[in-house]
Amino acid sequence: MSLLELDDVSVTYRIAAGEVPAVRGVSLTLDSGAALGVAGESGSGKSTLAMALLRLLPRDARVGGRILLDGEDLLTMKWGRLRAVRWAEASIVFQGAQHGLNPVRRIGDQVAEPLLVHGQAKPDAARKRVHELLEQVGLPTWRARSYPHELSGGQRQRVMIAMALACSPRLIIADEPTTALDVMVQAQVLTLIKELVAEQNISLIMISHDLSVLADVCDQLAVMYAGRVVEHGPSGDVFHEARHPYSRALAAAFPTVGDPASRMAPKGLGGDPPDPMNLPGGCSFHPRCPVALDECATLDVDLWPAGERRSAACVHVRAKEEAS
Amino acid sequence: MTAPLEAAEPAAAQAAGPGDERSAGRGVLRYALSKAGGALFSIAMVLVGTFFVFRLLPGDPVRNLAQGRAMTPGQLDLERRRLGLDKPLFDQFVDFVGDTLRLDLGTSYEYKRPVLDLIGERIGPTLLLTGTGLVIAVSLGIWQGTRAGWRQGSRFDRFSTGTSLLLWSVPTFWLGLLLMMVFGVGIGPIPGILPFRGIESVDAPDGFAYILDVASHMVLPCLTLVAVVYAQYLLVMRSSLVEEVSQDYVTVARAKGLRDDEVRRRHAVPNALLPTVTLVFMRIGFVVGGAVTVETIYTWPGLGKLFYEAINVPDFTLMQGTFLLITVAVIVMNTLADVVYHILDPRVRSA
Amino acid sequence: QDPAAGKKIVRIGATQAMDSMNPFLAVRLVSTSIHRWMYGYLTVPDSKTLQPSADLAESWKTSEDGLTWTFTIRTAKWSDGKPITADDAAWTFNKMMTDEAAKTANGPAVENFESVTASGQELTIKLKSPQASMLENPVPIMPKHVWESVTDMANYDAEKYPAVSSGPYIAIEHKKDQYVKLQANPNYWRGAPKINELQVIFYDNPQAAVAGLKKGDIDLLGRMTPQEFEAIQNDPKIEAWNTQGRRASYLQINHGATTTDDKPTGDGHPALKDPKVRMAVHTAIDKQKLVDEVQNGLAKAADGSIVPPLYKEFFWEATGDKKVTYDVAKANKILDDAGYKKGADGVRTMPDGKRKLEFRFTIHTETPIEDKLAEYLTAFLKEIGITLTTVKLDSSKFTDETGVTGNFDIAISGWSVNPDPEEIMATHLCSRRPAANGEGGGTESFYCDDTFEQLYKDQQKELDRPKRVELLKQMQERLYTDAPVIAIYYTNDLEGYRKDRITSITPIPEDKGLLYGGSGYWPFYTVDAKVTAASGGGAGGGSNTGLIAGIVGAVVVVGVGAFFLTRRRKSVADERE
Amino acid sequence: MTSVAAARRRLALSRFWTDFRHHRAGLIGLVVLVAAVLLALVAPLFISENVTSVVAGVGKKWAPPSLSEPFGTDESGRSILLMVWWGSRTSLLVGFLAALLSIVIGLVVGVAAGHFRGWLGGALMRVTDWFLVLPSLVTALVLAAILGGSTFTIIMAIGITTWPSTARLIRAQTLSVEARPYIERSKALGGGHWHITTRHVLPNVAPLLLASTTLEVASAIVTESTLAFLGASSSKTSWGTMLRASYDFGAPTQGAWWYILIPGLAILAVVMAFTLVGRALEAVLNPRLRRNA
Amino acid sequence: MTETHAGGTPPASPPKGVEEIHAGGTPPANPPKGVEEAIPPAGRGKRASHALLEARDLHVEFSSRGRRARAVDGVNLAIGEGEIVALVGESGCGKTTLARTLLGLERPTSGEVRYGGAALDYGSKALKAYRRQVQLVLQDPMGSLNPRHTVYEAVAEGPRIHGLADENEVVATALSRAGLRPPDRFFLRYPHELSGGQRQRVVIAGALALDPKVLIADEPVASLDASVRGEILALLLKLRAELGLSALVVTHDLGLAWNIADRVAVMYLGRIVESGPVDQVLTAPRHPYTQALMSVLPESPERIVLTGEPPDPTRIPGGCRFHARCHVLASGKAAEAGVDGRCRSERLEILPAVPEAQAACHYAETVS
Ligand SMILES: Nc1ncnc2c1ncn2[C@@H]1O[C@H](COP(=O)(O)OP(=O)(O)OP(=O)(O)O)[C@@H](O)[C@H]1O
Ligand SMILES: Nc1ncnc2c1ncn2[C@@H]1O[C@H](COP(=O)(O)OP(=O)(O)OP(=O)(O)O)[C@@H](O)[C@H]1O
Ligand SMILES: [Mg+2]
Ligand SMILES: [Mg+2]
Ligand code: NI
Repeated sequence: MSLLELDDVSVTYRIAAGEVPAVRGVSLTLDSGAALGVAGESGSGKSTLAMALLRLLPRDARVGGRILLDGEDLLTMKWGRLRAVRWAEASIVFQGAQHGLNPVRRIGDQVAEPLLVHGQAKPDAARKRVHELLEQVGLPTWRARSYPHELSGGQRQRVMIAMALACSPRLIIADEPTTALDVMVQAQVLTLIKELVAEQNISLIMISHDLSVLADVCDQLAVMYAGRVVEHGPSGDVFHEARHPYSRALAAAFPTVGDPASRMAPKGLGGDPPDPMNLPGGCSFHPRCPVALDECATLDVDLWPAGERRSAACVHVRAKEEAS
Repeated sequence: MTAPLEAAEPAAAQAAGPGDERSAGRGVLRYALSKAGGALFSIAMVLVGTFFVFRLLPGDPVRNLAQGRAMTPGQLDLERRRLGLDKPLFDQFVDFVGDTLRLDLGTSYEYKRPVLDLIGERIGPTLLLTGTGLVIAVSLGIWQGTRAGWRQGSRFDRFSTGTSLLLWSVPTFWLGLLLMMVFGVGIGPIPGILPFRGIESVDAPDGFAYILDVASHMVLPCLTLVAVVYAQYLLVMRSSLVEEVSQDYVTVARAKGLRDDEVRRRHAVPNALLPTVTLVFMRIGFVVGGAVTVETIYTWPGLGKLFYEAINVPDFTLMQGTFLLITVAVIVMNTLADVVYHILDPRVRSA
Repeated sequence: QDPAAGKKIVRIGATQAMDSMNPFLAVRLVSTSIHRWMYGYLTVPDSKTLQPSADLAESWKTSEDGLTWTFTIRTAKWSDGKPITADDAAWTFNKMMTDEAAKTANGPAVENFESVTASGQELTIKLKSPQASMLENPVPIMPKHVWESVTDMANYDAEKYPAVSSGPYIAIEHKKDQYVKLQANPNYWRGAPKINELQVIFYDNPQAAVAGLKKGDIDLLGRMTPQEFEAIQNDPKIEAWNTQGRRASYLQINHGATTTDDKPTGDGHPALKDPKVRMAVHTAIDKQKLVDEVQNGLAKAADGSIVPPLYKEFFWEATGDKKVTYDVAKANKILDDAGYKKGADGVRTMPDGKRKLEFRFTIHTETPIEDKLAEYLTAFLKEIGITLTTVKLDSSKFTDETGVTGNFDIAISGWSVNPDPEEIMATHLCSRRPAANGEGGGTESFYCDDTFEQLYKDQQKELDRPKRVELLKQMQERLYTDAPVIAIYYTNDLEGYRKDRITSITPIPEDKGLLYGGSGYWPFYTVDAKVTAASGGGAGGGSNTGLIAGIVGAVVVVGVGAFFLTRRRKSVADERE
Repeated sequence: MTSVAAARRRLALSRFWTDFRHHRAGLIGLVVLVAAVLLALVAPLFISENVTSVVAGVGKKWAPPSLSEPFGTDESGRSILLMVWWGSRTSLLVGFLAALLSIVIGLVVGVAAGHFRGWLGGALMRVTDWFLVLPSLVTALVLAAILGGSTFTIIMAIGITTWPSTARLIRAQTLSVEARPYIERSKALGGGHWHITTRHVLPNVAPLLLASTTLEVASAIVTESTLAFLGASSSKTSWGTMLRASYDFGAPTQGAWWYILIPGLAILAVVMAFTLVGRALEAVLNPRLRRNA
Repeated sequence: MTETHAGGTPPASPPKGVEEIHAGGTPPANPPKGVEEAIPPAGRGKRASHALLEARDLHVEFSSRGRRARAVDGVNLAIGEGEIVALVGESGCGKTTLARTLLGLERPTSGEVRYGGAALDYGSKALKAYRRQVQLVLQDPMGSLNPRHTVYEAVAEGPRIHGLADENEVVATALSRAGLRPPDRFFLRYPHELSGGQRQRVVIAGALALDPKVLIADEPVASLDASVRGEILALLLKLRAELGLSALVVTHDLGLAWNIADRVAVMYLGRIVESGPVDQVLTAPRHPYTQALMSVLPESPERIVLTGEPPDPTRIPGGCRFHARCHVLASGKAAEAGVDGRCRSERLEILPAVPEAQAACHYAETVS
């Protein structure tokens, strides 16, 4: 049985200017121990989706659909139960690690907090566990007494990961854990995540706009565009031979160093990202799509099987599959 | 009254190693010393400023002091010599600084007594009034500000923001007059039930009853002071909390499974308190201004009233003395607030 | 337990606080009043005639040349039981003559003293020059045995209780800015007062004082403004006391200010040097209207000079031709005749055509009544082609410009007159003008008139009272006709006391006299009051203590309740995202 | 390209207005404010200084509000309504001028202290800090007492005691503006001190300044009335002097509540209006706050 | 020569020959004024003729909290006419500082910046004139645009400062060159009404409005979405082709260097540790630091994760500045080659500004 199942999840923000459909009907499943990568450009709804998983969205957001964790619907769950689920079963590493830590409390206390809150340890044991966790993420134990500002960005991100691991959850959601980090540090953090997932049989949802990073860490990839998943499949396949033109453009944006094809030929996607409040009709990607057909302007394509364990939302895919 | 709020800017600091604890401690000390230096400089400026401003007084200072009473030339001379006005300006300045440093603030012409004594007598009631007022205002303001900021946009929030804006716009003295009219004098059929003059009844009873007596005298002045002052604290606390609530670590705390009130109590409020507490101290000058008005209206025998009397007589030595004292107290409070903030906030502590 | 229970207590409100308990230093009215109730003087004004009568001095005589005065001091006791002797009085005067600091309050009173000696109960004062007002000496006699040890008079606050005194009351407590408590002096030579305690309660805020009187926090309040008086006038529990006052309000005209060396000083308008202009100004002022509008009718228009009608003996009033009556046409005519032509704008110019008749009117800041007065005067003078603009100065600047530098045209002035008018007359002497270096002063008009000087000297020496009174009246007449000052009205003494508390009180003078505003202790010596009931009938906060305690309790209960309520609510409904 | 500039300005204004309209409280404040200012401006067309005169055209004394005298009369029978109307001129004038003085000093010092780092900025900051800690009301009282209480002095006293907070604010804003990359870009384009302060810093500081000016006017009006009440001002009829007079002439004991209430409410209304507008402006113009709104 | 990629969308594969043409240093179509008069100093003939903008032995120090931070610690770097040089390195190694110093926004502690063969004059007039020739593009396009200025004003700012005539014309041209066409459609827009890519184009247009010779771009695409990056990079290439613009692109992304640069310089702790033509350096990195940088690219087979604290410019280690984190030294390969002692103690020379591939590494020197 899959650990997490998203069924037609949608999120709409209601703001003064109107409604913002940030996530529009996302269905995904995640097996336990598996790693799912969610890619997409800025504003495509990745973070919103992640926050929706633990019902952490602000009050002006309306969530629809079902989010099943072990068969339990998180969206209708009692508050007490939800609090118990939060962190103990699913924890989250946020986008900017800088701000995810309380600036005026010591690292150790913050890492220990979920342990104490969920009654998983007495203060003494918690302190030991904190040291363990810090070592696990490669930080010296005396760092427990430091304040967040005394750490570098990479170290802070590691603290966040240690914190996420504290209650030995079965699912970790990592929202852009490496953006804004230096290349070298980024590599360190990614290696760490990869190791942890492999060793501890933790399921992972990792969000990034860097497809190459996701392809490296995750088994499965989902590419989002304008609040929808437009392509889903095993990471290697999606990265190297994407079926949706958007995924293709995204993948091409990361050149392979040494590949003469990309030398002096940067590739990108023309046009502007969609305005979520004013989405184009039909396939929302069609104004930027290099291979758009006339019907794209009116036809809203759903995910369509696109090969083994793969799906993509594009008329071309559909045409091809139907042809075969 | 409506200085826009300035949040403290956290200083980014990079530090490494466990040895930082100690160096942080030294950092605080160094900071405190440098702040104390700054405060001394400010106090020096106040001294210089006071000296020259009070020398700007039109006319002959001795006659100013005499306030038009006829004085024999002998008395005038005596007075002049006593005030050292026969010396050159620079010597006068040196004397003035020396005297002030020796806490000799001169003799009040009106009361014929050393200004310092007068201040000593009045400082107690003022501390009692402003202290109580401040404690109430701060706790009320912070409590209400917390509730309002936590549930931003709720009815409670709109209500308290509205009230505090209203109170913010009310001139202290007017509010005092109204309260006095309604609760002290009584209006129409409502009898005035609260005393509105002084700190105690003339035939004050002893023991616990005395405390009650003083407390009852304090109700109206305190209410006035609190009403005007607490609005600020509420607004500061509210906006500071709103600022904190939008921070990611609050979301993280929720994600950790903390209860709503735990998130507030453990994370948001302590962090929001830091700038608020500093501002509380920074606004001491404002409270002092309020005290002058309130004490005047309710005949509260404090420093504010003394100052008001000095202004109205005018008794320039007394005015100068009280002004010096109030200013220095405010400077010291500000400096303390700065240093305390530095001790409390780890972000700036090691910087 | 209410400590006031069973006692006769009278509480007097004062809108000033004590400046000092040391009579050598105290100058505020409230302080001198309290000192009058505490200490004996050589003489006091008689309660009926206001003429000097025996106090500590039982009797007195003077030498032929009027230079030596011998007082016999009454055999009585200080409140601590020590006998009062002439030595006490001699010490008091000698202290003032030798210690500059001790001169602060009453320096001028000993200015003319050559020497003061004592033997037993005999006090001998030798004067430098004869002085008819010798019996009006304002110096309280202090107990030598207590005060001898004071070395630094300037800094002595005399806050020792119970104070050793010889008057009807003994100060037993003084809370700065709050109150002074005075106890009846059982050793007082006239016998102890009828009440047990006299309390003076200080209000900063006159409104609060009036409210206190209405509420019953105080029993008597003096020195009210017309508006305050109106507020209590119709209160059934309050006796509104409206009698002639001690005060004369007048305009000071800069008729050519000079210094003691007769050099002109200041920038006064030259037109005012002309007595005709002064007369015209005088004629153009509708004093009755001022009384009605500015003083709400609670004053008497002045047809005399600077001594108010309260002092019947000295009061002088113009009659017949001399009397200046309000007459705009006449005022205009005076000016027309004198060559002050009206310009096109209706404003007159000097006969030489150079300067317009535009005068400044100098008043104090923060005195609303003067503001009002200024408006009326401006309107009056406009009728006769004179422009008046108001200049407001704070008190120290005011004194400087109207008393020393002479930088004014017309200024407001006023004086509370003592039973003996010598001092107020003296403020118009040549010698009171400032010296060339700007020192000294104390003139009320920059007046320097030979006739006036001579009259003053004469009255000083004149020990025959009726003759002296005549001389003083002549001086007033001189001031009236020469018009260096123009009296506008004599304000009434406005007081109020609670009928339900004070059962009897005798004013001074006994016929329509003053209470708090009067000189001497008479009213407060004679005052009688109801006994304070054990429950504390209506006085002060003590009575409210129970009520307050109740309120405080209720507030606490409500607070705690609210706290728990919100707690409960919180634990139920803390859930949110 | 004046047309472009004009179009831009129009655009900015309309954008601002759209934003501002969302703040109902601010809008109400603006209406009150505009009404108050207009009334004060047109006052001389209908009434004259005579309404404050005790000689000319006075009615019954202490008349309670009635149809003919909607706000009653004072101790001299003057109409409270007309006095409040006329007094608004002084109150608003003092408020505006004091705020202007304070803002001008604050702006110059703040921008200079923020723009020029080094000793000049440091010295300016020290002076500002020093002024900042002075208890403003107390200092203003002393200044007014020493220099005399003319309208001019009151304006000076308020201006001198309130500029430092403006300077701090402006400096903080200047610093934050100067830390933005577009300043770097502007420097790289060859812009000098003048260009950067006038083209980038000032326009960015201006909205904040506008908001803070409105708040400053509010506080100046309150301070003026407080000074007047405490007897440090001898200026012409203003709301503060009216309240002082109501107190002097015993309105509380006369039971003339209207005499106390009306000028006080006038102060309250105008100050509140200024405060609301100021806060709305702040919310609209200061993105930092907007984020929270 | 520019026909092929003037069309807007980049061609699928690079036209052969582009590289040769530009790397070879064809004389630009319109040489900057004064370049010809400036006589290159003797002894550096080749280098000087190649270099349009040059850093010579540049040092920049800051004092932060009582310590001296040597942010740039001896850099020789030359940018030839029409050449695109990429400067890569990890965070805090001094890239931005170097870029700012080249623009004259920071004064070097020692060494000099030379433009067109003459040392940079820091007089305000001369600096202003210099800034017409060399322009800056920053990482964060939102931040580099004043939110209160319209696109028109943002672009017109430079021309206004320099008092150029025909402002409207200049702005329109610059915008269309930057790919915002038709330009007048954008005139009245505010930055927040533009997408990230458009904003960066506006910034570039602002620089182009002054008709510069050199563009210094500090992480020009780091804050942009992956899909937009290619567009901006293509624009840089196009501008080079059309206008002969030289560029220094500061980046931490080796893929970007591979995408557009002719030459790459790898910087570590204030110094350039390796430099040379992109295809040489990135296909066969010689310096261990470059190797480590390459290894963290997702595609690379084996990952070398550097240990140790990130470099701190206030504490530059002796010997080779990289030795504390060097995996070659740590793994013992350096010892094998017998250079470990030198690595630890012997300072390396500052690399000269030559176009050829070179690396400042004792090990690389001995091995090759
Ligand atoms: N609190 C909010 N209120 C209104 N709209 C919001 C809110 N948070 C996000 N949005 C909108 O929802 C959409 C999706 O935002 P989201 O943060 O999920 O994007 P993202 O994919 O995480 O982008 P990024 O890569 O920049 O993090 C965006 O258009 C954003 O403007
Ligand atoms: N104004 C300054 N004052 C003090 N130190 C500075 C200053 N500017 C830069 N530094 C320091 O100089 C070093 C180099 O900074 P620089 O910004 O040039 O690095 P960078 O390579 O651009 O890094 P990034 O990739 O993070 O932008 C850093 O350690 C930085 O802390
Ligand atoms: Mg996101
Ligand atoms: Mg950088
Ligand atoms: Ni080309």
